[in-house]
Parts: sequence; structure tokens; C-alpha cells
Amino acid sequence: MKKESNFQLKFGKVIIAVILLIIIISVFYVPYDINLINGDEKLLSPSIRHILGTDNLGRDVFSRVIAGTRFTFIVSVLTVLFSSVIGTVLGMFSGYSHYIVDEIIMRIIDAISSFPGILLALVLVSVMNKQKYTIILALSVIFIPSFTRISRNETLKCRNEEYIRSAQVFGASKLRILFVHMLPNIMTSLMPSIVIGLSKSILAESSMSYLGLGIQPPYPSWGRMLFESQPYLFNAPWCALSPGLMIMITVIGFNYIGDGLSQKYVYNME
Amino acid sequence: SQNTASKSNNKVIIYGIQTEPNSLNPYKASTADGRKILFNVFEGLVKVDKDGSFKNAVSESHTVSDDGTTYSFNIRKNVKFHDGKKVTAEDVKYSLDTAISNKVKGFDIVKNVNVKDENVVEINLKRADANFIAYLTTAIVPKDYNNQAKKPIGTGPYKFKSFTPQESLVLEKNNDYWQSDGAKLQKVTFKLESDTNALLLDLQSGSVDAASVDNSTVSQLDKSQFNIYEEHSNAVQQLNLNNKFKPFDNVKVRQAISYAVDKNEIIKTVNSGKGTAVGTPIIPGLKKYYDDSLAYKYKKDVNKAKSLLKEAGYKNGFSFTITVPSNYKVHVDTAQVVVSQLKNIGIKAAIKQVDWPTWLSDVYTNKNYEATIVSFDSSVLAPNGFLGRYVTGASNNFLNYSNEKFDSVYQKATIDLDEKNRVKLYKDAQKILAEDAASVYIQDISNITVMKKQYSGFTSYPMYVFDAAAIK
Amino acid sequence: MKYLIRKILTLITTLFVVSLLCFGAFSVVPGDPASLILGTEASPERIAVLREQLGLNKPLFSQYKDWVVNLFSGNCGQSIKYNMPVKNIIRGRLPVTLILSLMVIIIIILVAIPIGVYVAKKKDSLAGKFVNAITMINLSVPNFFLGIMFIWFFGMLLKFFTPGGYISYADNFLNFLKFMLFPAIAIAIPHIATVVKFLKSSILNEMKKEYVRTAYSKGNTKNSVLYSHVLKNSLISVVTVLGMIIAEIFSGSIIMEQVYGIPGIGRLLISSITARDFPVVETLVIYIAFVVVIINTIVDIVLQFINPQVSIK
Amino acid sequence: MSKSNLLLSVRNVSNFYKERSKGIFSKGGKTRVLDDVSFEVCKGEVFGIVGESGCGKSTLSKAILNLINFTGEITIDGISVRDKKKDIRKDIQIIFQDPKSALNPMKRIGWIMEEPLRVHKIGNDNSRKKEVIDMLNLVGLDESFYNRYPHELSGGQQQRICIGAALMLKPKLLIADEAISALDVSIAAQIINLLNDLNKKKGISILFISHDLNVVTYFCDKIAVMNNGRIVEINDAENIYKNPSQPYTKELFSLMI
Amino acid sequence: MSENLLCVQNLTLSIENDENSYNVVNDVSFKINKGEIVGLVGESGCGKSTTALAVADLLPEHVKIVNGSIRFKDKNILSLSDDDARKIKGKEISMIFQQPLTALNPTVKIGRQISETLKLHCDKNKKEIKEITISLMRKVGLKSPEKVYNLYPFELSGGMRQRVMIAMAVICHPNLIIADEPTTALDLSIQKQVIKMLKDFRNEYNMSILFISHDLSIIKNICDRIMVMYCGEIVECGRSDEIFNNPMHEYTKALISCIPTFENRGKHLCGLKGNVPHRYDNTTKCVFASRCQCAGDICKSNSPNIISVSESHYYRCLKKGGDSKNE
Ligand SMILES: Nc1ncnc2c1ncn2[C@@H]1O[C@H](COP(=O)(O)OP(=O)(O)OP(=O)(O)O)[C@@H](O)[C@H]1O
Ligand SMILES: Nc1ncnc2c1ncn2[C@@H]1O[C@H](COP(=O)(O)OP(=O)(O)OP(=O)(O)O)[C@@H](O)[C@H]1O
Ligand SMILES: [Mg+2]
Ligand SMILES: [Mg+2]
Repeated sequence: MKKESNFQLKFGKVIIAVILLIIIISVFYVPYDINLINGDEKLLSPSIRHILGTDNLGRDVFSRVIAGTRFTFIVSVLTVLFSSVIGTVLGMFSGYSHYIVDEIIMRIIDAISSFPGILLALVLVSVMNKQKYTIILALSVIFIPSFTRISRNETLKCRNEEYIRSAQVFGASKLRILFVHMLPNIMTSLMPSIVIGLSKSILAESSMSYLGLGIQPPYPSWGRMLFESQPYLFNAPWCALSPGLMIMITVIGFNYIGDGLSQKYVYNME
Repeated sequence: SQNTASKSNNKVIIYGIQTEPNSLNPYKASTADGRKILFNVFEGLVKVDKDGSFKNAVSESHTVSDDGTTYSFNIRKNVKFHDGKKVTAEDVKYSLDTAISNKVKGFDIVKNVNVKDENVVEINLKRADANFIAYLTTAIVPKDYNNQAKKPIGTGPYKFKSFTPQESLVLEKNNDYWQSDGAKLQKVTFKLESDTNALLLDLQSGSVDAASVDNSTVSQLDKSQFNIYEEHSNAVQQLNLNNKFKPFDNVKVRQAISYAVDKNEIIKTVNSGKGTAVGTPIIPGLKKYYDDSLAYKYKKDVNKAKSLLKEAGYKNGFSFTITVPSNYKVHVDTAQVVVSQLKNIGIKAAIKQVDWPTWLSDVYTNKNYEATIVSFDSSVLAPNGFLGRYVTGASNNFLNYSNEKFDSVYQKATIDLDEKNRVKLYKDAQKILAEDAASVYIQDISNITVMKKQYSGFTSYPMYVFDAAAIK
Repeated sequence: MKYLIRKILTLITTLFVVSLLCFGAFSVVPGDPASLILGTEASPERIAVLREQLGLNKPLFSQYKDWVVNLFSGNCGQSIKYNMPVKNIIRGRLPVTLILSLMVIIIIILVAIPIGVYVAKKKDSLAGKFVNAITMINLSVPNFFLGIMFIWFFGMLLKFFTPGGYISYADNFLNFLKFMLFPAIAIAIPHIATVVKFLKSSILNEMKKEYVRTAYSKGNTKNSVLYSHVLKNSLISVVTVLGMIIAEIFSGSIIMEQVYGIPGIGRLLISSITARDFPVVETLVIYIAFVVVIINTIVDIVLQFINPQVSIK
Repeated sequence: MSKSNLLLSVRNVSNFYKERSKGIFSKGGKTRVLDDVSFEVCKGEVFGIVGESGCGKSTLSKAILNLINFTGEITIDGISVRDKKKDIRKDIQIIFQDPKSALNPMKRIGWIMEEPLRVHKIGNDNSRKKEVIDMLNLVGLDESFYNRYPHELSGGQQQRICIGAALMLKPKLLIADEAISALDVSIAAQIINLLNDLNKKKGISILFISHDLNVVTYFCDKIAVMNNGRIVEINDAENIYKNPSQPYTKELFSLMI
Repeated sequence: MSENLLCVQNLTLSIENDENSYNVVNDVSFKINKGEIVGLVGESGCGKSTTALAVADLLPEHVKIVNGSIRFKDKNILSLSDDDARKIKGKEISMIFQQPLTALNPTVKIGRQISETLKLHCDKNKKEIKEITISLMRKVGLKSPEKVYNLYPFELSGGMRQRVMIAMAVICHPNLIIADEPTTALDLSIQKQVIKMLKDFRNEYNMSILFISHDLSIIKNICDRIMVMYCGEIVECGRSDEIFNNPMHEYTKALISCIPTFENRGKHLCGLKGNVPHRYDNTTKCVFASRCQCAGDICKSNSPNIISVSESHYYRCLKKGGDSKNE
């Protein structure tokens, strides 16, 4: 079991490391300007000039995919950051607080999670005055419930642990118990969900792009590229292939890390 | 598939359509696709012809008084509504009164409508309007029938059969049509698609026989299966600048932008060359009034654009946001090209996609925007439909454009009954707009209709319609 | 009984919060249904007339109140866009989406559980690893893309179904099911992967527990330990996961209805939002939340059957 | 027993657990867990409480720590444990049964032991570290443990850390709730020795809760026997061992193997 | 009475993980006769359970048998086919586990769990099985067995669960019961009842019991013979009275002296210094050397000898009893 988790973890880490490397490189160098439009070079198939071909506006797909890494990551990392921070805090308060507070928080969380995510995104995106990254906000709200639930469960488990009891005994304040004593422990079981959240948010961004809610053009996120290339899927498959593959690889990478982490966690606990 | 199985006498067609009609009531239908469908169900006193002129439909003939304020129509005797009742002058009066009370465009100048006798209707105007005949394409409906929204009844070659929201709208051949060779196809099904991509997939898989499609879409279709018809879309795509917004209140800035935007590149890149560059808000299809000479008034000239910017005091450029309705791929793509072209003269433009209702309310109604790219068409084939929104204080002047000279020229053109004069005045108006670079006029995007090879008879109009009756 | 009362109270509060959220959302989004209906050529006077007719001049809160009153009287108000009772619009579509979702759930259960058991049993064999890898890949494809690939592969290449050739369930139920099969599979696949993953790790976890050793000590074979002892316990966590997936299935079907042109409530929801058709959206959202809550309750009850420690009394 | 010598006094303490009501309208019942419990612990005394599982021993310790609601009065050094203003928290500390779960798995030993000082804002970083190292020595461990994690320690070492952490605030009373039940015999012996030393050398009073009669009679000066939330007998260890007066006590002691 | 039932010889088991492998159980040999109760004591982690699991053929995957044989009724358990081994389990050898809650399947009703062994090994119909089960449940002291039959483990108290475990173990009248710390989790009074019950069953069915515990006082109470285990090795073995009256190995002595009792009051408990050494530092040859009071250099380099005290009593040490006393 341990062997396998190590392998998964390593494999995932290698993938993500390579992708982070791509991000760093793309900040300094891409073969073509990602927004360089060229009407004479529309939908060219891969060649030496354009290794991954060009899209419907004649932009270099390779450059866009490379640079898209950055945009995709900004969305997914910030989404998970916001939602996990808010979700965790809510969940911890809910789990550690009085019955009423718990009930109120959980009803709202229930409502959010039984609210169609797409509607939520649509509303938030139109209200927030759609900017390049408004989607982050929308996705964050959609992602909050799952983090809240996990952290609430963990808090419930944790609050009966004796080390929390002993912190109460020597007089630590509620906030200190929550954030200094409990949080690190909750984090260990949240970590896998956070990593898997990264991959889920990449997929969610691409679904949102499908409805025109993702990152704003001309900036390429992989989801947006995939969506934009949809009409040319059969005649110019290279447009869709590379962002699609990147999504797949990255998501697999994150999933492997997440699985590896959760197994490691289980293993450590034994 | 079985749907398209054709026996010559009961041939059917499935036409893919991307937006739902918002209403089946002809006085309320306002979406382009809605009008496209209802064109086959309703007819007015007159009807648009292929060349943009108006031919008599429900009316047999008409006369206009010399001062242009009285129109007299003779109703055709063999016209029947779809429910079998004969069309009478009362019905016509009722229809026109309904148009007035519904505040249908152009009817604000109607003083009254009188039934002269069984077959003659007289319309009196408050003042002359050279374009008035164009408004009379408005539908003639049976008197006191108030179920139009659910089961529309008109006089057209096809009658309404059923409408299932988001699935289909079905029309059936009207066997009582006044023209014997009215409709050829037995049934026309308008399939309501969820979006462009779904339409493309349906065309590719063959479950849809015909559709009007994007340029980007048509390149993906198997040319051996489809006939492809290219025509004017009869809408002008323009980069509209909010003339009150800070740098755009300066005519030099607007001109600079006009010089920076390369129409040909946009046409080539976004539309695969299928579009006509224009320099005025009027569509080329309105041949009489359209001023062809303005198309390249602002030919791409980066240096000139830069020096204009410098003169205006924006040597280092500035930044602004282009708001685009996200449901129009063409406009989104165009915006991307425009952004890259403006970059050449140091202007940083960002794109903000909004959904259509937001666009309507934020941009169009509340004029709360900096720039936007959209196409405007007109429900009536008259220059006022295109130029009216530049008039100072007009409710639809979301451009915040104001020029007294233009206002007076426009006013004069509207009431001038002398055709030659009128044409000249309208052309002058266009010149003023072009000189002021009120908006950046880009192109009349070609409208492309594809139809399976087994069908023929496609007719193009200078309006956005689908004439199912002509299809064989 | 107490359980029932509690559940009903939770249901009502949840639905109430959901409807308030929806109302709040509508009170802030820009867009006016009347000018949408009339388009760009409408004069302000004409819009004003229509607003009056549609009752849009009333403050949104009183529209909400009207809607609530209408909800209790059973017809859920009048659609602004289609100008007919919301009830009538939804009636035809609800079954479509429900059947689709049901198919998805059935597919998930039928496919994921055997695969999960298989993978857990053969975790070290080549076949097991292969299935594992496939699972991972399935988890990583954007939903809409999978749907499109299905259309291309099964629809256009293999001609198993006609893309866009939706057949109403009222016309021909079997053909309807046949058509729905592919979008259902497309929605189900990532969830199958999730469930397989969960079931596998849950079985492996259970296998480590002491009662398994007890079962072996009684002389059970490997299979009888797996099927009569471990599986039921592993399913507990899977059922919980299933419960969480339900809401996602709805989201998935919204997109897939769009891709496949299925006239279900997902598509209706999107178009009604685009039309700012408040009564329809509010009703749909309540419907969806209702179904989600109900299914979660069913999951609770199922859980209680397989896990005696969860008591609903 | 002179008054000045009195450390802990528990008077007429009762406690009820509300059964958590499930429905909004239903009322939860009440279970009586402590029933009129009274006893006193003197300074420097080792006071044992024995009783079967579930008789309320842990609940009593929670009441003394003011972690749960109770009726009656508990004072330490004359101050009620309910008194929020007084730094009563410092005077009573507890060691739990399971040393593993009583140590935060994510924190290093040094951090864990310093935490009570930090919470009460005693000393600065350096002085705290010094105190912790002194304490480590006191409980028989060396400096090298400062930077280790709990899971790297054996059960006996973990329990020593727990004791050390509990002593950081220099409490007057140490409650050991089944503190050695989870440990191996030889390790348990080490811990008992340690507690014995602390009691003898530092004069810390210990409330020793256990169900193991052998240990209690070995270790405690006075023993209270609990049954069903009541104290049935309190006596010196010797008296209780040699001639228990109550029938329940007799029965209990007859079980000693 | 002295008929040989189980004979373990030179059993060596090792645990393997990716970093290292080490012997958990090292060269262990012992015998159990029919009707005998044999105790196995030792500190936590010394390999008691692992030995027991090996005898019951329930070793987890990561434990490998390096050497040795386990003969049960003259069959080598280690070389039986899966199917043959399965037929022995539950019927002839059965186990009682330490944690009755985790050892019972949480979602299967008590009655089914108890009767499962019968179902697997005896050809009886449902009604008979239920009758046997219920009567056995009554016998192990479960009140109103018909009701308990349909309860789930979590609905029972710890004592009841342990009774259920015992019923499960004896239902087929096995020849050997391995009881792995069956009383550790229990209350004093219940401990006593459980022990009495096991003794009764032994007397009634002439079963043998391998009784594992770390609590010497319990072992003393129930066992005929005692084996003391330390770090995977049996360091001393003898009859109960021999071990308690005349402990030879230093470890055994320490164990006995650190039992706190009223009699020892005031005395410093001897205890053992230090902790159980890590298994994988095999630097010393005598596993106890690091904690032994009287260990010399020789203990670090040579393997201990087996020194017999009497026919039934031996221990492993390099220094003879006399030596250690002198030092
Ligand atoms: N949170 C709770 N809710 C309801 N009842 C409780 C709760 N905690 C404890 N009890 C009950 O209170 C009684 C006393 O519990 P307590 O933990 O004090 O016993 P104990 O003597 O410490 O037992 P043990 O020796 O097993 O630790 C028990 O019967 C238990 O069932
Ligand atoms: N799953 C495992 N992985 C690694 N090591 C293990 C595992 N299970 C047991 N061990 C090791 O095997 C050794 C013997 O374990 P075993 O369970 O036989 O001890 P024990 O004497 O029964 O202890 P206890 O009294 O605590 O039950 C221990 O040192 C332990 O560390
Ligand atoms: Mg307790
Ligand atoms: Mg063990």
C-alpha cells in the first residue's frame, strides 16, 4: 500500500513540477505573441513553424497552450485558495460552535450546494461585472460547501480528542484552540481534497468556458481554448487536442498527488 | 434520415435555428430569428421583394396622395386567413390599429385608418414619411382574434402547426394561399438549437437540412452534401464608441481608432473573407441609399492613427474595455482582432463578455459602457432604421452621439418626398457620421445559408428572412 | 416520525434559503425581460407598456411574494418569456431530466460497483492497474468534451444514434431511452470513475479491519469474506459519495442537455436565466433543490438499511 | 484534617447528561451521572477513586476541571472552579488515559509543552525553552526530545510528556484519569514511580482515577469507591484493603485477581 | 491429558516493508497439550499476536514465514492447501480477539455472526443452527438471547461483545482456542467471569487454550503453563507455579516485581529501564541485554543458551542463575 502511494505521489509531483516549469518558462518566453492574430495562417496543421498548428484566428496554438498554463493555474489555485480558506473556517466554526450556529451555517451550505452551480456562476459573473478573472469568485462559492463539510466533520472528530481537551484545561481560548491546535490536524485530511480541488476547478473552469463564463478572451485558459476549438474539432483537431491533453495530464497529476496524500495520511495514522 | 425522406409532393424540411422566437404575435416578435420564421406565416399589405422593393401582398394595388400623407389600399379579394375566413378591410384596419397601439415602429405618424369600403382602406399620416411603405409589411391579422401568441393566424404561404419551446416550431403548407404556386414543401420544421455548436453537430450528422450559419461553421461542413448560399446579412457590424466616455468624446481619438482598425483583416480572419467592408451604418443591401464611397474612408494607416492620437493628447495611448455579448462568436472573435490591432497604436483594450440581457440593460439602455461590438439590423427596410440612433436625444442613441448638422439633414431627408433629393440627403448624413467617426463601421457580415443538395430554390432577400415558400 | 418532521423542516428551510438566494441573485443581476422581449428597436414607451402588462413594474420583492403565493396555489406563476403558466412549461421537461438523471444513477451503480470490486480484488494484477489508469483518465476529461466525443464517435462514426435527433418520450419511449443512453453515459463516466476509486479504497480499507480476520478465522473463503462481510461495509461510504454526486449529476445534465439538444429542465434553466424569466428560474431552482434534498433523504434511508449504526429514528 | 491543609473540596456535586433531543419539538431526557458526590483532598495527598467502568469517574474529573455543568460546589484552595477571573485553570491539570491522543500529532514536543506557558503569557521564548528542558529532565527524558514529534515516541515516553506538559503551569492538583491503564506493566511501573516522586518531592497532590484495585491500593493514601455516580466509601488505603465496610466495596475487592 | 495437540518448532516470522525487514518472531518453539491452558505474556509489541496468528494461519500479507513448522494434530498447518486450511479454521482452531468491537462486523447481526461458523462447517439446517446458537448464547451468559440474536455489535456493551466472541469461538467445539488478550478491554468483574467461562469450556470439551496477555496476574490465575516472550523470543517457559515462585530470567523477575500491589506499598517498583529495543538493530545477540541489570559483554556477542531448570521449566540466558545473583 505504501509503495503504491509513494509511486502515485511521486508520479503526480513530477507531472505538476513539469507544468510549473512550463509556467515559469512561459512567463519569459513563448515562440509567438499569444494574441498575435494572423488571417493568413488560420487553422494551419502542425508544422515546423507552428509545432501545434494555429487556431481559427491564426494564433500559434503552442504558444497559447504554454501561456494558457498560467491562466489556468491562476484560476484553479485562487479558486481553491479562496474556497478552502472560507470553507474551512466556516466548517470549523460550525463544528465547534453551538447547535444554532451549526444549524444556520449548514442550512446555508446545503442551500448553496443544492443550488445549480451554473446558475450561481451565471449570476455571480454577471453581477461581478465580468472581468478577466471573475470566474474565480463564482467557482470559489461553488467549491465552498465541500470544504465546509470536510472541515466540519474533521472538527467534530477532533473536538473530542484529548489534546483538545487538555488545551481547554490549561485555558487556551476558543480561537486559539480552533486555529492553533485544530487547524494543522484538520489540514492533513483537507490536503487531499485541496489538491483534488485544484483538478476539479480546472475542469469546472472549462465547463464554465463552454457557457461563456470562463476566463475572458483573448486570454487563453485551456478550458477556453478547448471551447473555442469546438467548431473545428473534426477538421482541425489539433486546436482541441493540445489544451485537452494538457487538462488531462494536469488533472491526472493533481489527482495522483491527492490520492497519494490521502493514502499517506491514512498510513501515517495507522 | 426518415424525416427528410422525400416524395416530391410531400417533401419536408428541417431548418435549424439558434434563437427562439420571443413571441409568435407578429406585433411583438422582435428577434431576428422570430421574424425569419413568421415571414412565412404573416403578410402585410405589401411584402419585401428579392431586390428590396415592395410588392403588393394582401393589397392588390395602392395609391399615394401627392403630399404623401394619404395612402389608399385595395385589398386583394381571394386572400383568406389560415382559419378560412376571408380578409376584409375591417381586418386590415384592426391590424393597423393594433400596430399603432402596440407602438410598432413607424406607426407613430399615423393619424388614422379608415375603411373606405369592403375592399378599400385609407391611411392618413400626420406628416409625410418617404419610408412609410416599408412599415406596411406589418402583418395583417384577423379582427378580434387574440390568441396570436399561442396559435398565430395570418395569410402567409405557411400556417402555424405547433410550437414546443426549445424543441421545434412546425409550419404546414397553407393550401388556400392566394398565390397558386405559394408553397411547395408540405411541412417546415424549425428545429430550435441550443447553440451554434449544437447546430453545427446537427448539420454534420444530417439531422438538420438547412440553416443559416457562421462563417466559421460553414468551413467545417462537407461541401459535397450542402449547397452554400452567401448573401448580405443586412446588418452592420460596428465598434460602437461611447461618445461621452472620456477619450472618445474627442473626434480625433475616434478617427485614430478608425484608422487603426483594419476591416479587411477582420473580414479575412474572422469571416474567411465573407463580408463586405462598410463605412456607414447603412447596409449595402439598401443600394439606393448606401454610400459606397465611404467604405474605405479610414483605410488602415497606423502612422496617421498615431499622429491623430498625439494631436489629441494621448501620445502614450490609453486603455478601455470593449463589452461584447458573449452569445455572438463573431463579435467576440472580432473583438479579439480589434484588441490586437489597437495594440499597434498603443491602446490597450480589454474584452468583457456579457450575456445578452446584461448587454441590453447595461450598454443599450443605461449607456454604461466604453465600447461595444455588435451588428445592427432593421426590421424595416428603410434608412431611418439604421441612421435613427444617431439623432440627438433619440431613445436608442446609446452612442451618445450628437451633431446638430446631422440631425437637421436627417430630419429633412425623412420628410423629403423627392427621391433624388432624399437619396442625396441620406448620403450627406452618412458622410457626416463617417467624418465624425461616430462609430467604427466594420462590415456587413455575409450571411451564409446552407441547404442539403436535395433542396433548391433558395432566395435571398435584403432582409434576414427565410422564404420557405420558394424552396423546392 | 420525529425523523420525518425533522426532515420536512430541514427541507422547508433549505428550500426557503434556496429561493431567497435565487431571489437575491435576481435582484442584483442586470437585465430587463421586457426590453429583452422587444429587442433593440423598441421605444421606451413600448417597453414601459410591456413592463406594465407583465407586472414588472412592481418591486422585485413583491414579484417574489407573488411567486410564493402562486407556488402554494400550485401553478408556480406565469412565465414572462413564454407567457404561459410555468407549470405547463416544466411539466413536459421535468420527466426528461429526471429520467436522464435516473439513467445516470443506474448506470453508475451497475457499472461502478462491479468494476470497483474487480479492481480491489485485482489491485496488483495488470488488468487491475489498467482499469485503474482508465479510471484516472476518465476523471480528467471535461464533461462537455466527453459529450462531444461521444457524439462524434457513437453518433457520427458508428451511427448508433442520430445526433440532434431527440425523440420525445411521449412519442416513442424506447427510442427516447436509446437516445438518452449516450448523454447519460457521458454524464456518468466521471462519476463512475469517482465511485470506482472510492469503492476500491473503501474495500481495501475494510480488508485491513479486524473483523475480516475474524471472518477468515471462521473458515470463510476469500470470496465469501468479500461478498458477505466486506462489500456491505464498503458500500456505506459509496452510498454517501453517491449522495454527494447527485447534485453534480444535475449540473452535468445541464451541460449535456445543451450539447445534445435535449429539451430538459437544464436547458430551460439556462435559457430562462438568459431571458431573466424570474418565475421559471425560481421554480426550477426550487425543483432541483427539492429533488436533491429528497434524494439525499433517500440516501439517508438507504444508509440506514446497510449501516445499522445510522439511526433515523 | 486541618483546614489550612485542605486543597480540593467537592461538595454535593451532581451532574446530568441531557440526552440530545433529535426533533425540534421533543424533549430530551436526563441521565444522572454524578449523584451528590462529596469529598476532600488535602495538600500533598494521593487520592484514589476506583469504580467500575461507567460509574462516573471521568465525569467527576471533568466537573473538577469545570469542563461540564454541575450542581454543587467545587473549590480549590478555597476558590470555586467556576470562578472565571481567578487563574484557577493553572492550579488543576490532568493527564489522560491515552497519551497518544492527548498529544497533538502535528506539533513538536517542545511546542506542546510550551503552549500552556504561551497561553498564560509566562516568560519569553528563551525562558520557556529552558523551562521545558528542565521539565523534560524532571520527567526523565533528555533535551533531544524537544524537537521530536509525538508519534516518534513510545507510549511510556508519551505519557511522560503528558505529565510534563501538565506540570508546566505548576499546578497544585494533578488529576490522573486512568493514566496508566493503556501502558504496559513495566512502563506503567515507571510512570507510577514518576508520579510517586513528584508527589513526594514536589508535594503535588494527585487525584488518581483508576479501575485497577491493585494500583490504587499500592499508590494512594486515601481511596474513594464509586458506584453508579455515588461515592459509597471513602477511607485510608489500608483500611479499605484490609476491611472494607460497605458490601459493594467488599464485592469489588473480592474480584481482585 | 498430556497428548500433544500443537507443536510449534523453530518458528521464525519476519515483517517486510520497503525500508527493511526484521524478524518479529524469532526461533520460537513450544507445545500445547490437549486440555491445557498455556499463557503467553510479554510487553506490547513483542510478537505475541503475530505468533498466535501464525498458529491460526491468519498471518497478514506483510508477515512472511522464514522458517519453522506448526504441526496441529500431526498436520503441518503451514503447508496445507487453502481449502484444507479453511476446513480447520473455526472448526478445530478458533480465535478470540482483543478488541471485541472491531473484531465483529459492525453491520451483521450478532446471531448471524455467531452461527456463521456452524453454517460453514456443519451440515445443519437453519432451524437447528439457530437453536444451537441461542442455547450457546444463553450458556455464555447473554441474557434474553432471542433479542440479542437480532442486535448489532454496537448495541452491546463491551462485556456482552466479548461473550459473543467467545460463543463464536466455541460453537464448533474446536480443539484449540487462541485467546488474544480477551480480557484487556474489560472491567474487573467481567474479566473474572470471562476467565471462569473459558475454564468451564476447557473442562467441558477438553479444549486447549493459548491465552495471551500482558497482565501477569490474570495469567497466573488461569494458566497451567506460562511462556514469557520478549522481543520475538520466548525467554522463559515453565509451569505457572515454577514461573511465579522461581523466576529465572531477569525479564520475568522484573515483570513480576513491577506488579503494584498493596503488599508492595511504599517500595519503589522495580520496573525496567529503557524501552523495548528496535527490532532492526541486531547488534546485541541477547535481545534483553540492553535492559538487563546483569548483562555483560558476552551478552552482546553471543546468542543465549537454553538452560533447563526442570523438565518443564527452561529459560534463555548466557549467565547461569548463579552468576547473575553474584553480580
Ligand atoms: N456525552 C455523554 N452523553 C451522555 N452520556 C454520557 C456522556 N459521557 C458520559 N456519559 C455517561 O456517563 C456515565 C459516566 O461516564 P464516565 O466517563 O464518567 O465513566 P467512567 O467511570 O470514567 O468510565 P470508564 O472507566 O469507562 O472511563 C456513563 O454511563 C456514560 O454512559
Ligand atoms: N502491520 C504492521 N506493519 C508493520 N509492523 C507491524 C505490523 N503489525 C505488527 N507489527 C510489528 O510486529 C511486532 C509484533 O506485533 P504483535 O501484534 O505480534 O505484538 P503483540 O505482542 O501482540 O503486542 P500487543 O500486546 O500490543 O498486542 C510489533 O513490534 C509491531 O511493530
Ligand atoms: Mg473514564
Ligand atoms: Mg497483540
